[in-house]
Amino acid sequence: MEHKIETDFMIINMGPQHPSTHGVLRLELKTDGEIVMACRPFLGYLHRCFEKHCESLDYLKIIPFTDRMDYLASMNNNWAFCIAIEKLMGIKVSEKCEYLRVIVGELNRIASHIIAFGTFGLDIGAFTPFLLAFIQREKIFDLLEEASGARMLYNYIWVGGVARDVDGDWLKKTKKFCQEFKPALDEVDELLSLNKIFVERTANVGVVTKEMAISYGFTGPNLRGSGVNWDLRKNEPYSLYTKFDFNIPVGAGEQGQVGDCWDRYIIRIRECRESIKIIEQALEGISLEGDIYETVPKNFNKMPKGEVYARSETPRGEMGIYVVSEGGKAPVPYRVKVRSPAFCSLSILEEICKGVMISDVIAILGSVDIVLGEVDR
Amino acid sequence: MVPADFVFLILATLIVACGFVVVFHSKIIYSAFALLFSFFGVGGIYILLNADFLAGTQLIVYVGGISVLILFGILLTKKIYNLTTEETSTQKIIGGATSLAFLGALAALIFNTDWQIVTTTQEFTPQTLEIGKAFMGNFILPFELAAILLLVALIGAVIIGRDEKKEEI
Amino acid sequence: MFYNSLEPYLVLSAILFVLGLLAMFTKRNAISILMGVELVLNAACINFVAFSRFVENGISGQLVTIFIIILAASEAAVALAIILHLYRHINSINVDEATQLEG
Amino acid sequence: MDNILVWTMISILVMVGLVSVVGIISIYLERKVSAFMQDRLGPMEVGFGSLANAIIGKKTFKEGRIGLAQSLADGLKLLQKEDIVPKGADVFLFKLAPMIVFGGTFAAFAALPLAEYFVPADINIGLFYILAISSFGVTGILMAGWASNNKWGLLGALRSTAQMVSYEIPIGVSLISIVMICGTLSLKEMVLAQSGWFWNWHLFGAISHNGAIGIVLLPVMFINFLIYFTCSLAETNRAPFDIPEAESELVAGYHTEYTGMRFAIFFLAEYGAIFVGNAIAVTLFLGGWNSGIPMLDEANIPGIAPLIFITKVFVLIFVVMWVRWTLPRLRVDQLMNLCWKYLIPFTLFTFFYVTIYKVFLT
Repeated sequence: MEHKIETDFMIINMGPQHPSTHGVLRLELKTDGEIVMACRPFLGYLHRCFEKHCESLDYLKIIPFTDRMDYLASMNNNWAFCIAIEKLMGIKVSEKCEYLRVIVGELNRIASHIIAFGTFGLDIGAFTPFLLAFIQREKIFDLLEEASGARMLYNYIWVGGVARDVDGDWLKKTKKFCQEFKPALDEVDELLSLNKIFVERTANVGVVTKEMAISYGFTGPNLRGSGVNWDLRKNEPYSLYTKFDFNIPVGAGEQGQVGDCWDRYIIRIRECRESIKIIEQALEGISLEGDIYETVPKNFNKMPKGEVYARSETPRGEMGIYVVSEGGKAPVPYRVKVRSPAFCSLSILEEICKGVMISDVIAILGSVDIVLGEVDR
Repeated sequence: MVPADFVFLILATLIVACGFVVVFHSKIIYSAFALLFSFFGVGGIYILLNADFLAGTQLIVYVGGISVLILFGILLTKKIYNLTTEETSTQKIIGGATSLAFLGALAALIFNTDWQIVTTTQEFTPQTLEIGKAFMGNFILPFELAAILLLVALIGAVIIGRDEKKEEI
Repeated sequence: MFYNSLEPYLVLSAILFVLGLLAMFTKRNAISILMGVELVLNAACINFVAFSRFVENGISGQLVTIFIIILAASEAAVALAIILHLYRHINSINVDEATQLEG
Repeated sequence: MDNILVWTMISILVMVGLVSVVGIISIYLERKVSAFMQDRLGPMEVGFGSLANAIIGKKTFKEGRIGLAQSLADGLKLLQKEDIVPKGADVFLFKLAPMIVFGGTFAAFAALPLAEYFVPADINIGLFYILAISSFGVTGILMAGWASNNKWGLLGALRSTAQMVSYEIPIGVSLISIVMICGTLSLKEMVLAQSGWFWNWHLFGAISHNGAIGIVLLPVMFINFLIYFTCSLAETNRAPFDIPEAESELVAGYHTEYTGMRFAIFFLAEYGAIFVGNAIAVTLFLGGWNSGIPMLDEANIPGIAPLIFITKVFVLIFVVMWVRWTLPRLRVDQLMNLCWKYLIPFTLFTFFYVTIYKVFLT
């Protein structure tokens, strides 16, 4: 008799309405009981034609659109776009503005990482660290609101400068926040990182090796979690990052293999500490004298013809902005293309979600920390 | 009619109705759930018969164990949302006739036999202790055998049900 | 009158027994047959307990019933394991399709 | 005789009241406990006064300030919600399932001994009865998961069933140790055996009916208690074993498709099950209605026994909540590993220990 074993596979749609797909992502899981045999991500539920929209908008008006890509780290998106345009126009931004950009960028990085490890804990089932961390996120939002006027979508960093000036009071508040944040982070760290159940759930799960990470175009904390020491702030410094003394945390496989979910998680916690270090140094270095609008171009009529690619380190990894300008009278870009880090991180799901359990898919998805606004753009 | 009679009638109706669902319903999952309630009713009957420990055992083993096992078996072996049973008509006729004949014979037997009823006090006495003593006394050998049987069945079921793919590894 | 006389229990058990028998006769699905067997066993159990209550006034009927329950549990476990195995081989649990003994 | 009947009637009434109140109180407690653990306030607005105002439509009563009536208001809200039965669902089983879960859980309440005179049904196999009737919940859950024709629901139901069936084993074995020490299955007699000082509780070795030698039982009883408590968490699908309804994985598990009152019934049944599980722990290990200090017992302060019992249960429920809001969730295979590789061997060890103690030391 022919020897065949057939078990019924069950196709499950995880999403687009699912609590832990972090937005409107759909994963089509082919499962054998609890074991996932195949996992295919389906994208595009949040596609808003960002890149096409840009082709009919003034350069300055594009910045609010970048806010809405990675809505958890809007500052860094603004910044990446501005770097590209400044590179194209040859603008040298004043030191005060650079300092401000570093401060708000790093603050926003912390806020984004809080979401990342908070919701990761939530996916694993730990509710409390998430809310404890959110208290700190609120404080960051208060600071950023005072600086920019908005709580989430800032439109703060402009081409050639920043939108609004800050005063000494704000700097003091930021300093106070830095001091308060460290013990709060330690609390979350203690609650979650070395919890036996948490380690059991995340260590050795969803291992992305060095080679895999590089070949899939991983960047940011995900890449560093796989043991690759690569951070644009160190390796290809932009803005003032050469001035600051900070470390790049790299995953070492402390609880399991290098590149597992736990490594990707702990990298983010450690990066928050490094960000605080940077902010503290920037607060030391900044001087409040000088005009923030000094180098902001009055209009974009004199845009040079050409193309530019600039990249910066956002909380999710390298955001690359490619802009083609026709120059001359047309003050709109001919083409804008964004290389989004979360998109690359998401593409690995299909490979590493084979043969894991449904709960592991959730853990993996949480650990690569995607933002669908950025994936779909 | 005393209240206990009503209890008996309700339980008997439950058991028989559920038994009919088990046999005649086309969806196998309904049969399984009906079987469960039938077991539950039998547990109630045991209580009426002053067998309290037995009723508990019936609930734990049948309702909590065997029914769940059967439900699992159904869910694992059929396309989950398309569960019907097939039967052929000849089987139905022959089987029905035989069963009816059997029922008639049993009924005749029941009502024509002069049962030797021992009339005793109807007072309820807890029986857990007695059952325990009997198991450790006169019935020690069958008890131990049953333990061995359970062990054998457990191991046997695991070996039979094991996924063959894993044997090769 | 019902609950403390023997005959109603015997009638109940007879009906249950016949229903179980019917399931065993007419069903092709192995699990349905297993369910029929369980019904028959339960009918027998009711008989045993009723006799031990009304005829013997002791507990030996209950002891036998406990052994029956033990048997039923192990039987169900083994039977379902076999059914699962069968399903993996012939992708069906109809007993008349399982005509080959080799695996 | 009449006296007993009256007391039974009263205790039945109290139990029915308790059944309906336990869920509401637990839900309120859960919200408050979680809120304070997470550095937030929890429900604050809906007091009894504001609820009454909302119902009559006038601002007559003083508004509450700590949200006491929040669960009540939620219950009212759920009652009014549309009762949705999904198109592909099996309507009969879909509607039957919550009743079975609810019935199975609350039938267990009947045998809980709140006080010596407050046992609605003093069954001589009370413990056995509770264990048996609780197993009904499993089938209800399986029914709910299958009938709602939802894959998440089915997965949740299968997980839940596997989990509950497995964890019944360590629960049973750990309770048998106590039964062996007491020599009875009646919950009432078990509590009576623990009266007096708190070292008479089984958790501390049950000195009263063993004498000083009972102290050798103490470590084993602690292990037993911990195992029972862990397993009762798993039996009631609570964190860290809440994988059947893990909202981040299975949306809501077996009750994904349930809305309105049917959902509320599942919710109430869950809290009822938590109450029963912890009530068994209190009865068997923590002296039931005995306060542990003879001066504060029923004999000296009439009417305090049920209060002591319920307080103890709610202290344990607080621990359950504490665990839930602290620990992450296990994965399904880790859950099974924990049960079969750690808990069952440990309970077997304690069982063996107690057997040896019973045979050679008494």
